[in-house]
Amino acid sequence: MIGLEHYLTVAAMLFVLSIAGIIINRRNLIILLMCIELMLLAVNFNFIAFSRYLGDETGQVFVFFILTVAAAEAAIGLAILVVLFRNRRSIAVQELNTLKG
Amino acid sequence: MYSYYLTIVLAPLAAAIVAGLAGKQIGRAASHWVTIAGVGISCILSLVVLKNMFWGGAGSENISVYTWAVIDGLHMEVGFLVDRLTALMMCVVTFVSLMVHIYTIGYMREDPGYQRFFSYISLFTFAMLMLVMSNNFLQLFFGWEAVGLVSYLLIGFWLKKETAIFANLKAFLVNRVGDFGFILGIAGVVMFTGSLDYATVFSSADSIAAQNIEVFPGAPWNAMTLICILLFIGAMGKSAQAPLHVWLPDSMEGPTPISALIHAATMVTAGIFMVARMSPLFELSTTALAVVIVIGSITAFFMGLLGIVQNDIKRVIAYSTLSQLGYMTVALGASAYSAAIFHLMTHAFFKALLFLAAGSVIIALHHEQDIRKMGGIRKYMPITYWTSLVGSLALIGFPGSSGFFSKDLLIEAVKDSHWQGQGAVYWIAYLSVLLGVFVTALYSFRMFFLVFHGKERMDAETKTHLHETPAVVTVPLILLAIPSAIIGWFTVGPVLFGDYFGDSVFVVAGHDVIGEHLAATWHGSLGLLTHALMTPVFWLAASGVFVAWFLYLKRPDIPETMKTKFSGIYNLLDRKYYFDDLWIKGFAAGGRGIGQFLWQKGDELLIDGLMVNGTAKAVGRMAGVMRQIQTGYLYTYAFAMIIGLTALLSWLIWLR
Amino acid sequence: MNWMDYLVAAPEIVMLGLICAVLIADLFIQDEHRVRTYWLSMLALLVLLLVLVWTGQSGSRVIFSGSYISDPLSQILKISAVIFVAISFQYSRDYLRANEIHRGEFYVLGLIGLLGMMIMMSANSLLTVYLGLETLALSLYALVAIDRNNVNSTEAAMKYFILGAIASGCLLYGISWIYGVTGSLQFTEIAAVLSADPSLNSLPLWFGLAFLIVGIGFKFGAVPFHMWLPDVYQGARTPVTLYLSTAPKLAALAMFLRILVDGLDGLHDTWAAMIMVIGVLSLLVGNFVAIAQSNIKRMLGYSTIAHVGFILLALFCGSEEGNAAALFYTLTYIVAAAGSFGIVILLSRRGYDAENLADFKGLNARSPWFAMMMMFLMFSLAGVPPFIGFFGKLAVISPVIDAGYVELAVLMVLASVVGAYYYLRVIWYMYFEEAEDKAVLQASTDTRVILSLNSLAVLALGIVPGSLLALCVRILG
Amino acid sequence: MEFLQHLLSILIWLPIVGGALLIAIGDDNDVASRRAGLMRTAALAVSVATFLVSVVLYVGFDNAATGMQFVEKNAWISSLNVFYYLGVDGISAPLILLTTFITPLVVITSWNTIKNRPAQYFAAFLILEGLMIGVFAALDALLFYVFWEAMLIPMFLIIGVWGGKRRIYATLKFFLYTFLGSVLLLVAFIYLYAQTGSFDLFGFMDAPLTLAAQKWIFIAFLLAFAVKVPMWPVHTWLPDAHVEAPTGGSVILAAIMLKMGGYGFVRLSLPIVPDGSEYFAGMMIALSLIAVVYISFVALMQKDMKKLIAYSSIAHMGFVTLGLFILWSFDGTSGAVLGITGGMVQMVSHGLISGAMFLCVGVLYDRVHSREIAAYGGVANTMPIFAAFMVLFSMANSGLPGTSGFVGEFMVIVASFKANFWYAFFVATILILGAAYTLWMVKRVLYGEVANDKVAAMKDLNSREFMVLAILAISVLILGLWPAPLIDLMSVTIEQLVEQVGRTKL
Repeated sequence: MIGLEHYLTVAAMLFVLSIAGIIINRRNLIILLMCIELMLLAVNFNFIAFSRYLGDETGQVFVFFILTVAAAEAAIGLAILVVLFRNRRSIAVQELNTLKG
Repeated sequence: MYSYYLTIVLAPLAAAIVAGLAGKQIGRAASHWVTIAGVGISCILSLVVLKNMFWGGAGSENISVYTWAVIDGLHMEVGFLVDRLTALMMCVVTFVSLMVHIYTIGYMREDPGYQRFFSYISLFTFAMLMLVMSNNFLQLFFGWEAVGLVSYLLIGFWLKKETAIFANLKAFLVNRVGDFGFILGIAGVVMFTGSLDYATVFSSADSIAAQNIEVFPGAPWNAMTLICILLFIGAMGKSAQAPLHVWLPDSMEGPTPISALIHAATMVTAGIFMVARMSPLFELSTTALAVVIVIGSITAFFMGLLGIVQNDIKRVIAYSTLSQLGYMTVALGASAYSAAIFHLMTHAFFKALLFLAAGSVIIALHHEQDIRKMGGIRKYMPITYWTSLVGSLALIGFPGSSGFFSKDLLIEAVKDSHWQGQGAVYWIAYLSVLLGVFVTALYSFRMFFLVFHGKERMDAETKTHLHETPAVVTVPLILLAIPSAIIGWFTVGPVLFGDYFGDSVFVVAGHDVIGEHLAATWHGSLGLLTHALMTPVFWLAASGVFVAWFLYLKRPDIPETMKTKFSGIYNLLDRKYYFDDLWIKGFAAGGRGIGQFLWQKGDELLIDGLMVNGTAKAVGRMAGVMRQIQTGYLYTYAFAMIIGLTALLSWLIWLR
Repeated sequence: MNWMDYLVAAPEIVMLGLICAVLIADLFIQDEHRVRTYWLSMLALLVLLLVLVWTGQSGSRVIFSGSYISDPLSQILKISAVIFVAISFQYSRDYLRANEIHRGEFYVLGLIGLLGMMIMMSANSLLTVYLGLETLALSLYALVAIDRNNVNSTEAAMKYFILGAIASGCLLYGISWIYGVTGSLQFTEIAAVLSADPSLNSLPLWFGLAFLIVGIGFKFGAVPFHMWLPDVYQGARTPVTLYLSTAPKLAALAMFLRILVDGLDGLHDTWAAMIMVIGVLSLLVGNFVAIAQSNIKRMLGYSTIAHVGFILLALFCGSEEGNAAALFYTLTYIVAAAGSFGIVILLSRRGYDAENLADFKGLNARSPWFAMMMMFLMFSLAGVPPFIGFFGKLAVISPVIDAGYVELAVLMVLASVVGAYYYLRVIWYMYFEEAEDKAVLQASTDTRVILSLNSLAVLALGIVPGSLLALCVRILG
Repeated sequence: MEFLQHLLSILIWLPIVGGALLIAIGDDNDVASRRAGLMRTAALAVSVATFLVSVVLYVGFDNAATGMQFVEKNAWISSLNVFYYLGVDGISAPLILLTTFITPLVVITSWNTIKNRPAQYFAAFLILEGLMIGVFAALDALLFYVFWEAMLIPMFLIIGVWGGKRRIYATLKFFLYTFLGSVLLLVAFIYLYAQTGSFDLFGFMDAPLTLAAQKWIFIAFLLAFAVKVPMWPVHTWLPDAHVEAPTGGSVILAAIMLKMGGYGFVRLSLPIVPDGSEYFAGMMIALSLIAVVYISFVALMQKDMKKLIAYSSIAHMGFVTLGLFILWSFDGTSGAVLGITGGMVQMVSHGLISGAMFLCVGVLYDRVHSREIAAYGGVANTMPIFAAFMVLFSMANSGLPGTSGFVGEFMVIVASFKANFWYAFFVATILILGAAYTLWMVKRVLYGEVANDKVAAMKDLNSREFMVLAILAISVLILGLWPAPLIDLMSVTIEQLVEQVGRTKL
């Protein structure tokens, strides 16, 4: 029987995975964006699991909001990515360090 | 009399201010007249005061002028205590000062600082009067320091002269060493009596003597002993007692009138006066008196010896002054205060006379001071010759001269002062004063012969216009010669045996050698005179003169050979027992060394370098390190966030 | 749910309408008349201000089934936010015009950001907080990148975006846990549940709490979630930095007060410890690293971190005067921050950003007045009396000592001594050094006036700090 | 009388407003210009007006009255229970008078020697004056602290803008050093506020405190005040600040700012934490004696006149702290009163003397533009009048009776002898060392042959310099010959203080 804790575990794994992706990946910003999406998915997983468990819909409503915001976020993220690429001709993370110290 | 006293004190001050501030405007003549007038007035009034005391039988007066400050219970006032002791001092001071004023007109004629000089010496007179007329310790200290200040200014009067400005700094600092003790003594007095006023303090003297103070834990000292010794340290500074004597010879760099007034007649005797004034305190501490007597004898004998090897005419006299001050101190130590003061008075006259005479010679030789370049001046400068003969005879105590009476009785007093016991102290004192007589005679007449007799060693050019000095110089000489010659004869009786001082000096019964021993054998001046030939004093003096004559007129080669033979001793004397080296190379240089060390190593290196700027540097370096964390890489940033998160989580899970 | 409720939310609703109006109007304005957009948005802000004052009431009203609250706190926060947004628009106008980035978007995004802040300030449920937060964040990302052709700006924007996304991800994750444990998103309910059942006050909830704190800390820019801040402050064009460093701090404060104080007050002793550590770290890192900076925007960025440390240390006490102090401190801080960035903008000219400390050399010779203004601001930031910054410090330290943390208070003041150094360095450059370029500053009259008023406020408020402090105490007392 | 009720406020705000006006008048680096002239005159007028007001204060001050006079108390920050609370007693009145007396002299000295931004310069001094008076008059801890800190700002600028070569190092050091000292004062105040619920100083004085608390508070106070005094070993900012500051700055610094420390001890440390002070009294005495002896030796070796005088200031301030902290070494009170009175007198007199000494150096500096002793020699030949003044002040500095320098030192020495022979012994060494370093400098600077052409070319004092030095000389002499008025001014307050400190708070 698959209970709440299993869902939470999966969500946590997804979350950690996304974070790991962000930290480890040094080549491509796109991957970062994907990782962020993954993170949000993990959160959604949590919410739905809880909402189901609690028998309360607010959680699922929340998920819809998250999805919309995520879309907007992705849009902005890609926009910034584009201008960045226009300016630097590269989207490599390890080259993104003119501002430091 | 109150108005008298005020006038006596303020007249010179006013004169000094006028001459000092308006000197340029009113001109040279005006400024010497105004100062002479000022001092003249106070001299006359002082004589009046003395007369009233002496013949008018006026008692002592204790007047408060104004309250300086009151801090709960401790009254600090400015006021006068005029008794017979004071009156005598006032006359001596003002008279000598007046003479010096007049003499200065001639001596300083060409000097650009003419007005300044007059204002200084008037100021000095004021300060000295404040000192002697004070009725409390505060004002005493004021006068004490003020005379020091003026002496500082006057020694350095020719401020372009390197030796002079060295000498005046030295004089001031050495005096400060004395004052250091002195002010502590005063503080002690306040501690034990809660007052600065003589009357109050003296009245509670016994209570002080009854108490102890633990300067070193576990070793209680008698409070009176401590206080008296501290006060005496002050006296040692002012009255140039060994080892604080080193400033006096150098102070001869000042103009001669100053040497006469300040460094012979008046200021240097302030210490003697002070101790006599404090007799009610000193009398209660035999230990202190023993210290006094020892220091005095050392000064009296050994400083005299130094006079023999000096070649600067003024320095010879300076050393003789040291030795004479030693005599007075010994007398103080022997509780023969009146004898000390009496010798102080006579010494004031004949020593001033000698200095002025020397000055006269110096002018005549165009500021040549080396006695080896003199000789045979007698026939050129008769007045100076005779007056300085009088002075020298008085100095060696030639029977009948003022010096004879004072010194003879002083030695007698020391001889009979058995209360110290027959111990070392007694013999040190007695022998040193006795042998001192021979030494005195030797160096005085060595100088006298070398200057006035023998072959003329000055160069021809000087000789051509070598002549007697003008009246402004010679008149004071004569006026001083008279008392130097005769004053002893008249005053010795009343002053020493007529109980002149009365209650102004206090002697514990059993200490009073004069009152108890000498008085018994006293048959008047004539009697003393007739006995003169029987005393060793006379013969010692005579032999001294003879030796001087033999060595420096008859066989001048002998001293030279001796110099080489006993070079060791000679150097010891020549280097003044290495006291100067002790002070200059020892303490002065040592102090500078300490200063340098504390500054460079303490302040600059340790405190500032290490602690202050070190901290600043550390902060800066830390900042530099910390900013390295901000690498600029996104993954570092994210990583930091995650580290933070995990830290929080782990704290929650394990530590909470 | 009646129409009166909408009235309570009038500010946000009106704001939304106005934004759309400005946005549309802006479409029809040619670039050379772009300044009209400025005036329009100023007008919009004015209207908004009026609405806020009109709808202001003493009590607190909760509407929209408990997800929106309007109370004095939200009132004061919103009003000040509006004012500071207006000020930053004002300072920015000439600069933007001079640097050919004078686009309508700047104002529109600014206004949207403001809307986001207002929502956060009125949030009464975690959902509302999240929405407000994202509204603000997304517009800020865009604002930072507003100068498309500027390498630094875009890099800053990228960093800001990624890290911001991570932060909001963490926040959401935390929210999900809180929701899971308490079964609710509304602060009042959460609080009620917690007080009803103390057994909930346990690891799962704390787990969520930690994630929430990451989100809040990021918004504040507190160590170790501060890494974005210096880069963004430096990379963004100065007007954006100005905008970034003022009003959003209020929003962050609101977020803290709403979530941790209104909602999770039951967990106070749990989050207090975390906040204290974070606060102390921010204090130290901010002050120390600022010393090593040569770029004034970056330096001010680090100084912000240090000030955030102060704010957090006031909040960690959990006492009413602590919260009041935090509010007071935030206000005093952003007054000074607005002024100093205003001066930085003033120093910049066409095609040249006065970003380096060295650009302040000899300012006293170039413009004694503004040099003095900058001096006031710097001393205020350094917390030297009689400037308002000092009273901020005072207000913060006294609850800390009340709470019995004297050592902490000592640490705070010592850190502020370290901090004083880099503020003094600005004054030193302005007054003790020779100017490299003697060019006189030119600025439009209104900028001069407002900037002067802003800077003088630092002094005036310092001489009579009573009323402002009393206000803060009354609101949170 | 309305005017009298706000006398202190007038004293504080008149110069501050005046300073603001000067800034409003604006600058003109051409000293000859009309505007510069107007500005100078305004500055002088304001400072003199302030002095006159303070004279009213002196006349209206009642020596016999215990407690505060000219009290003003209005709510300032109600929510923190802070008051705008002013008042003077026998301890603050003399220092206020000193402040108002020195400032006009400073204005006159800098009349046209300041070529760069004179308006800001004078404004800084006027504002500084107001703030310093505020420190002496404040009876509310927070108000006190505000003035105390704000005071740093003008001084920071004075040293930094118009100072010498290493001015930036010096002024930053000055600011951070003193700032570091005073922040802990703030913590202590807030702690006391937490205890008493207000910042009222008298509330602090009445508050019962445990010994532990008192110790900590004392240490906090100590850091603040010891840095200002300054006491060894936190004195190293002073020489740098003095050396680099412009003449006027050095004068104010030495004459008044250093007194803040001593004032702080008297006004705060002793009455608020009597037991703490007693606990640390031994250490304080030791530090004071170190200050006197150690620093005097250091002063001896200085090559820079200003540095020498700065060090001598530290040494002389040692008397102040000693006078204050021997308080517990007596069975009776008499010594205590004597000591504190001595300390206070020393503060005032040192204000005049060190100020005068710095002015003398300033006179030399204006002519030769060097502070090195070695750059001079035989100045007395070319500047006799100046030499007379300098010798006078040097004598005063080495504590010659008849000058104000002697009064305080004498009292402290006498009092400390009562306390312990060795205190007196060490502190009295200043007689020797003080004379040594001062007069050695005098010898090297004033006496001897004219050292070089620069010295040969020196002109004697101009009328303005003469006036300033003469005024100071006269006041030094008057205080020395008749200190009674000054002492009567404070005796009642001090007796009260001693009585209050005697009571333990445990």
